[in-house]
Amino acid sequence: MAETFDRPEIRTPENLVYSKTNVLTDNIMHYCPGCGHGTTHRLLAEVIEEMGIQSETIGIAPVGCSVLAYNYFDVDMQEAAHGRAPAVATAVKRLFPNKFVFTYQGDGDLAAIGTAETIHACNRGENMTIIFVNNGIYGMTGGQMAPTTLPGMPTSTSPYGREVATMGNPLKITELIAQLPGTYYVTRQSVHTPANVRKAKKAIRQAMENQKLNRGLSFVEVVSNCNSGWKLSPVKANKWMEDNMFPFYPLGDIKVNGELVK
Amino acid sequence: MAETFDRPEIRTPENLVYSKTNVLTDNIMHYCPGCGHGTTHRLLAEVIEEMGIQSETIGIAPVGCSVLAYNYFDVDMQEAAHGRAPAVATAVKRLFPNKFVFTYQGDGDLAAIGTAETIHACNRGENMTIIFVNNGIYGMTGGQMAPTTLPGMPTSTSPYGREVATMGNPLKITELIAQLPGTYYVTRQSVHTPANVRKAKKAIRQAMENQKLNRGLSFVEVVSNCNSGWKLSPVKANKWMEDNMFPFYPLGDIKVNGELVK
Amino acid sequence: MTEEIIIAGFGGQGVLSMGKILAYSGIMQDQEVSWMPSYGPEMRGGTANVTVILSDERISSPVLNAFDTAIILNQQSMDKFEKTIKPGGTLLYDPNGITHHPTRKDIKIYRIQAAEASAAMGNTKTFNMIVLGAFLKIKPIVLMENVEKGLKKSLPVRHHKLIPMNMEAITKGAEIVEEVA
Amino acid sequence: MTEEIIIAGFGGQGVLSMGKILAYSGIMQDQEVSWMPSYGPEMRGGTANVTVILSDERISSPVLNAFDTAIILNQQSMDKFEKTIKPGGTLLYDPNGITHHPTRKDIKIYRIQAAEASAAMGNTKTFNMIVLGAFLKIKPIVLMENVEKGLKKSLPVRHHKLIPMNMEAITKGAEIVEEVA
Amino acid sequence: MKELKLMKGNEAVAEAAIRAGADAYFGYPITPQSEVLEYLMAERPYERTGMVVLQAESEVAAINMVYGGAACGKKVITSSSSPGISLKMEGISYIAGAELPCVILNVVRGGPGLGTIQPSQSDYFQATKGGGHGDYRLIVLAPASVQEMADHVKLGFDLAFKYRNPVMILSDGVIGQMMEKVELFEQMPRLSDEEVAANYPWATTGKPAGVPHRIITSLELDSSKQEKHNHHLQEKYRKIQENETMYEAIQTEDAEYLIVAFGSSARISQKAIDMARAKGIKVGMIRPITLFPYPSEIINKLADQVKGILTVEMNAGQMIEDVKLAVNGKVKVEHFGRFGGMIPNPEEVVKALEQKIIGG
Amino acid sequence: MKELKLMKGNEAVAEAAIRAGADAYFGYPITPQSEVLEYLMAERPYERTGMVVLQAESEVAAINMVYGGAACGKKVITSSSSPGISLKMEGISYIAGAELPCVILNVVRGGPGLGTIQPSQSDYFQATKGGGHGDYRLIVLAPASVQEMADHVKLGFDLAFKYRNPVMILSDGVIGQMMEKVELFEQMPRLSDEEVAANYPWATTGKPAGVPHRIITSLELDSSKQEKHNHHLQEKYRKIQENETMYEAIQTEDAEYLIVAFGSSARISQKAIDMARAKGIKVGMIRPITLFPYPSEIINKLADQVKGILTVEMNAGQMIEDVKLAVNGKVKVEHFGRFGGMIPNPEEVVKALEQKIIGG
Amino acid sequence: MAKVVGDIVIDIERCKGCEVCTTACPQDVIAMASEVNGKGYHYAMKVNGNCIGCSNCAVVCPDAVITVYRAKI
Amino acid sequence: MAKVVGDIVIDIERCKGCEVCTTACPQDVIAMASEVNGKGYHYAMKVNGNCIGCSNCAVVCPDAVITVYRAKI
Ligand SMILES: Cc1ncc(C[n+]2csc(CCOP(=O)(O)OP(=O)(O)O)c2C)c(N)n1
Ligand SMILES: Cc1ncc(C[n+]2csc(CCOP(=O)(O)OP(=O)(O)O)c2C)c(N)n1
Ligand code: SF4
Ligand code: SF4
Ligand code: SF4
Ligand code: SF4
Ligand code: SF4
Ligand code: SF4
Ligand SMILES: [Mg+2]
Ligand SMILES: [Mg+2]
Repeated sequence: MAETFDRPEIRTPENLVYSKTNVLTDNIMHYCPGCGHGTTHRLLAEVIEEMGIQSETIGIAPVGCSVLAYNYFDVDMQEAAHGRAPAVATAVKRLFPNKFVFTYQGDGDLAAIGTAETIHACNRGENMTIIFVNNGIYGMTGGQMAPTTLPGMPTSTSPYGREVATMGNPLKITELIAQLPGTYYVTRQSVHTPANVRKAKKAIRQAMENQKLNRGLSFVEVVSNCNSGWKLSPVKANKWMEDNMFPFYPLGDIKVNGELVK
Repeated sequence: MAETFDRPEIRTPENLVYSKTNVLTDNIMHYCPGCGHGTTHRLLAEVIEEMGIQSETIGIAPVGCSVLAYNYFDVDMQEAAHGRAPAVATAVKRLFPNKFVFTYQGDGDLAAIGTAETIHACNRGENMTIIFVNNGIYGMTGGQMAPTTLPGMPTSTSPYGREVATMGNPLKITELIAQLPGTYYVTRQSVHTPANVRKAKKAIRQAMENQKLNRGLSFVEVVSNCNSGWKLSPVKANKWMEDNMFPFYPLGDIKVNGELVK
Repeated sequence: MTEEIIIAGFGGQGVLSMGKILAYSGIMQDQEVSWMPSYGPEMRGGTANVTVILSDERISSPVLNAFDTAIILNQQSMDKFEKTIKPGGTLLYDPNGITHHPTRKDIKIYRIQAAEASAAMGNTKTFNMIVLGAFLKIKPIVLMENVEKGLKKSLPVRHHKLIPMNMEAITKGAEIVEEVA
Repeated sequence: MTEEIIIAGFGGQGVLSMGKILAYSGIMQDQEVSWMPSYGPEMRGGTANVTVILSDERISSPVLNAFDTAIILNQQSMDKFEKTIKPGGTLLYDPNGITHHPTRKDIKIYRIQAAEASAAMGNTKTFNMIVLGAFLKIKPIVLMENVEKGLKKSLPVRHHKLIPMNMEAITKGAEIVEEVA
Repeated sequence: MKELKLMKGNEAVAEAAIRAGADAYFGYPITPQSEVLEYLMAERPYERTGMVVLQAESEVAAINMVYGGAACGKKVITSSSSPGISLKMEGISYIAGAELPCVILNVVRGGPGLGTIQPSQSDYFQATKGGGHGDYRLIVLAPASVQEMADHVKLGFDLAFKYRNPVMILSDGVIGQMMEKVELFEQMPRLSDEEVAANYPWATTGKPAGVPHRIITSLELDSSKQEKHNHHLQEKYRKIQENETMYEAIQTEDAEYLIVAFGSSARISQKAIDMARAKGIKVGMIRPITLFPYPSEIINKLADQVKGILTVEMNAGQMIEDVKLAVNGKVKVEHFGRFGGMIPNPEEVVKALEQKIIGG
Repeated sequence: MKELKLMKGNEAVAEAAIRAGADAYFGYPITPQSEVLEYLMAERPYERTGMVVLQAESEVAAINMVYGGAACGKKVITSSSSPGISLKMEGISYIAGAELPCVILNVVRGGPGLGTIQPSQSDYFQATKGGGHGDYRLIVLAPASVQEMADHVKLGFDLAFKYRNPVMILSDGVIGQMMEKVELFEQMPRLSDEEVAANYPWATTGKPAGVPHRIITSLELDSSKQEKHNHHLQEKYRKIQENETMYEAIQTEDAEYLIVAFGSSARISQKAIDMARAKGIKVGMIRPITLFPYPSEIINKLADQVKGILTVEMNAGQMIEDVKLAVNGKVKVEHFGRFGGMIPNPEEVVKALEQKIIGG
Repeated sequence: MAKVVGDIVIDIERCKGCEVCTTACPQDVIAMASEVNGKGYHYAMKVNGNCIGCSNCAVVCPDAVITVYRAKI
Repeated sequence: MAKVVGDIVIDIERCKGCEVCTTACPQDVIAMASEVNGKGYHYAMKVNGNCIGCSNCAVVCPDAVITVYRAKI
């Protein structure tokens, strides 16, 4: 047997500094190895646990790779039609104003087919949280071009790279919805390094806390890899993301306390 | 017989300074007396006549009071489904890149049900013209609240006035789409005084000229009265518009030559 | 008793609410009623009309193409509805703005100068009540007390103060209606 | 002649393209062919499989639940497909990662250490061609020249330079396949 | 005494929704049904009962709001007219797939496309056969009066929750726009959140500690499970057919001919029957009140008694298929229809009966 | 010699569209048909023929792009799968109402709702009865092989333009995803703008001086005109029924039993027929190639010959209604189906035949 | 200096009596008739001869009712 | 000054071998096994005893595979 390097002696409850939150079920997530969806799920689940709102939270899963999010979050969950999670969540929140309601959506779901629902839920200032995982591609269906695909970036429906002249520009939907008076907190994060994960978690926490205070809509974009769609290993994908996605989708707060940053 | 005040002697072709353009058909428009739709139709038709592009223009009518626009413009016309004119026009322009293509849409059509189609056509920078008549109400269906209805403004579906907390803020879709790199020219006009009419016509002319130069999308908002929906006489409605609509929807260019103004 | 009525004129003449008051009056005397308007953009600027039926029995079709009475308030409506009156039926019209007067010989025809009278009363809003008064004079299918009750039911409470004026207009209409043929 | 084959393994093992080359080879010798993959998210991470039929006659159903041959490349697929082989049929599998070996007595069973061999060849991309070689050794349903033609057809021109390496892998597979039962 | 009002069909639906204790209405304006939303907004139901009323950005948003609200175990209703209902097809299929209770009103206008705003019954197929994708069924109610417009809201909610199935009220411009007197049922209390949670353990009301979380979805990637789910749905539809079929039989005892008509066509046909009987033609009518489940049994039975059947529809011939399927060749079945917003008149119906059935 | 290729059904559609001289494809990704758009994008058809290919922001946008392109007299095609097709219902109704030619591919997956991505035929009703609102019909083609996937694109465009009517190709995940060899027809030239203008004077190609402007609309506020338009549509549908019905008759000459099945169910049933015949059961098959118009006549005729009819469908029983309507009670009709993404196997079909028809 | 005079022709049957032209005219040339046209509208009419042909009335008229002439005399 | 030591527990069967944790660890504690787990992934394993319990590996792990302990000794 190989050496184990284990220190069973320190594995005591007092010394425990990190373990899987119970707000995630034990189901193994179907995401590809290294996919940011898993990390983002974890963070949101941890926030729900830490706020003690597991029984008061209702989540809305989209159509996209995270369609099965309902199998992983151990809170009551609804699976919405493609793009319609903000409309679904609007009803949930209006009918249960004291519950915590979130949608979890991909870039195709939120910024292509769901554009109208996104903009209008934001504009009405629904008092809920939107978690928006922007991986610049349609992961679920096999890597087609998304509204957020970068110029020149190859996908299965832009095999020679996104051609802006015919396919349009990548859509910075997050900057757009930040313009709406209904949004209270709008931020862009990532989850590929420990530091970014910790920041992203704070942002998600803020977004959920805002609901308690009836502040309006909080919107957390997570720029994330789709290593399968990008056809890179997870580690290379994260590097590519830093080099290519972040210059176009810069990380940081965009709107805080209802005021545009800067 | 009453005095006529006619000067038949000066009614000669050389002295003619204004007459109905032939790009409008002889059909009497079904619009309510004093409605800005008629004026806006006239201006667009005059521009088409002046540019000599009647046989090269294809127009898309919306669903809204201007649904029958196809009976008034003497150019080839299509009637689109509610909100979908930008998608319809996209196809027309892609298939006839040398034709002049416009959509003519109301605020419900363009900024409620058609939000996604509007944003994405603008984002793709389709080389066409959108004429957007913002009267803050659903005229056609009897005066319901529109996305652009002002706070506190009564409509048949906000009989006690638009309540921002539950119905959301008026949506400045024009400012939003001006943020998109695909839009080249974005302006807000009105047609209730001679001076405004003349400016609005220039704007429409500019918007159509841009197509010739393949500049991307030109967007002309016309803030207009819906005197029936507002339950005011046309003249009072125009006054109300100046006092209430213009402060919220200020007239003027928003984006010129692809650059945001200011 | 069944009375099948069409009321037709310009949008804004109060055609629909006149029908509604009639229907409510019917209810007040325990009749079956139906009120079926034309609707949609054709109402804007163009004509508006409403089919009102009062009956002692269950009303089958609320949509009719032949009427006991037509109340006609503009030329377009004359063109459209004169021919739909059942033989022996009744036509009541306001001649103001009418260029082609009715020509049928097999019906009873009445005139009401309601526009004129309402102008004289200093309130054009009474126009439709004057017409209603004229109709009820010719065909007293509902009792006046039920009309008053109907008015109460159909007007929002904040407008109940207008009821006396409306009743007055009804009386006026009954006075000035003239038989033509 | 009709041969009904299921090829099943992990996504990424080249299951689908192996089936495609087989199908193209069939076309090269004028046979009817069909290739029906599993599809959708189940392919991601999970298993992938493809049903390939080569026949001298028109193929009726492209979807089968019993096969002449199963080529099995992971445990999940073994669990799922061992039982679908027709009595007297053939099972070919790579034992790498297999924890429950096949137990059926009414079929012929072959093993191919393809993962090992492809690693030895220094190119894990040859894995599926080694398996194909093994299969064709057991069931020479297509001529080698047609396989080469099939490869040419199924690979984009820019990859034609890889054909010799692939043919080598096929030969290798034919060499090292072992009969188990 | 119950309250007697003169109301439009659309208004009756709105008032009935409040009184039935509905928790929410989500909708988008369209003629000829905008009065539903307008009435609700004027009534401030939030103050009357706590009911939420929201004008959505589109019909697509509205139906997905219905999904979200219904998934919470709440009583939710929406309304629209034909083109708007077409836009809801995906959402309706989701609601059926996820087995959510709700009421959807379609005040049908003439099609196809933008068509006309005048009354029609040309969405019969869409309502009864599933305009959306997949094997699903709506329970379809066909009111023929303003009274039934109100009553079917309550009935609709009852059936929707009994079977966890969407209910469509298939009305039309006549019934939606006409006023009749209506006896309104008394205000029913809205369920409290606690009652909802207790009554509908399947609903996402917030996972109580110690019980598994609730999932509302229509997705099942494993086909064999999805097939099982489909079998369950089919079994449910069978039960609905067994238990919930409703119709009105009018003068069928001695009928030699039969008219089958629903909604406003049935109103008109009733007048036609009076006229035909006055001429000595012994004709009766079956007025289906539920279009799914369809009253096939009674029609099949009457097919043994009558010499011919005429369907009267404001469409080009849709329900006739269900009548033919019920009759299974026993007797001649013909269709008389006006469409594109045209309304048949009783005289025409009698003539059609004489020409197509009696003479034909 | 024609070109022989091994292709997926979805790819065959894409390649056939290019070769048929299509002017544009507009679509949105969805499994199991995303290969149509992917293949087109990879092929750069703009360079091959000038064909425009655009990934739309949604299925709703895509179908309305189809409307716009078709209204220009251009050959336009779109594709999707069940939930996406439901979203297109309003647009399809508009296209039918405005009488525009186009081809719409539905690669059906199991429903309702998000359902499963596996193959199904549960959108039969939606395709044939009108999932959208109003009295309209699509011409519906049911390919049963990759070859037919390609051929039906061309056929679809021909019929679409012949009748100015939308054509739906009702396929499923099996036919879309499988590869078979396919003989591709040769490249046809795209029409020039001038040819389009000359061939389709109804199209909005830019109003030539001196002729009235062209209007493409589905709106007609005057009900009597709208009814006239509807009569015109019905007359067109009647003509289509008269002239365009297509089916394949397989071993029907001596058949004592009949299977009716389309698309991949027909493929599977054919194997079942071989197996049944091997057992001495004389069974034949009608495979409808057009689902609207439906081959009712031949089925009605065969009903005189056979002892029973089994429909085999990957749904809970939809086409069976059209078979029953065709048979009109002459002979027993039963349904065998697998659904929710499950595919029947030939053995099951034989068993169903034996139990439901022969034994039953 | 030549004097500029104008004249307008109002297509009475197309006029909807919206009065927008009356507020636009710098010369107060237009007022509404007490009679109605075939559509029931009090139509616009000239009430003086002061027209200078500036077209203001015509450019604000939603229904393209007014034709304008101008001449230097 | 007390020394901080850490330990991690890797749930091998949940690990997908994405290697994200290896790049996150400041102590190079983690590397990928040459064996695969039941899902066919080369899973993460500890290759030294230098763990300081900083949790970096755990917080970047998409699959919540890693449990972290830390103690002052
Ligand atoms: C109406 C409809 N259209 C299309 C699809 C197919 N579809 C499923 S997921 C998806 C896009 C997913 O992309 P994204 O939202 O970016 O999520 P990701 O998978 O990248 O996380 C699409 C187009 C669908 N299920 N329903
Ligand atoms: C799918 C659909 N939904 C709703 C309608 C009903 N409808 C017709 S026009 C309209 C709104 C018109 O308002 P706007 O676009 O502001 O135009 P306006 O009449 O004010 O010029 C609506 C909701 C419709 N025809 N189709
Ligand atoms: S396909 Fe992309 S987004 Fe989806 S699970 Fe895999 S890596 Fe993540
Ligand atoms: S309703 Fe309003 S928008 Fe429509 S024509 Fe009248 S004034 Fe104009
Ligand atoms: S042209 Fe000028 S001056 Fe003459 S009537 Fe018109 S607005 Fe008045
Ligand atoms: S602006 Fe035109 S329509 Fe209005 S009153 Fe003047 S002439 Fe008549
Ligand atoms: S806890 Fe820190 S030191 Fe320990 S293995 Fe994880 S990253 Fe490395
Ligand atoms: S990050 Fe998690 S899943 Fe990835 S290799 Fe490390 S332990 Fe395994
Ligand atoms: Mg994505
Ligand atoms: Mg408007």
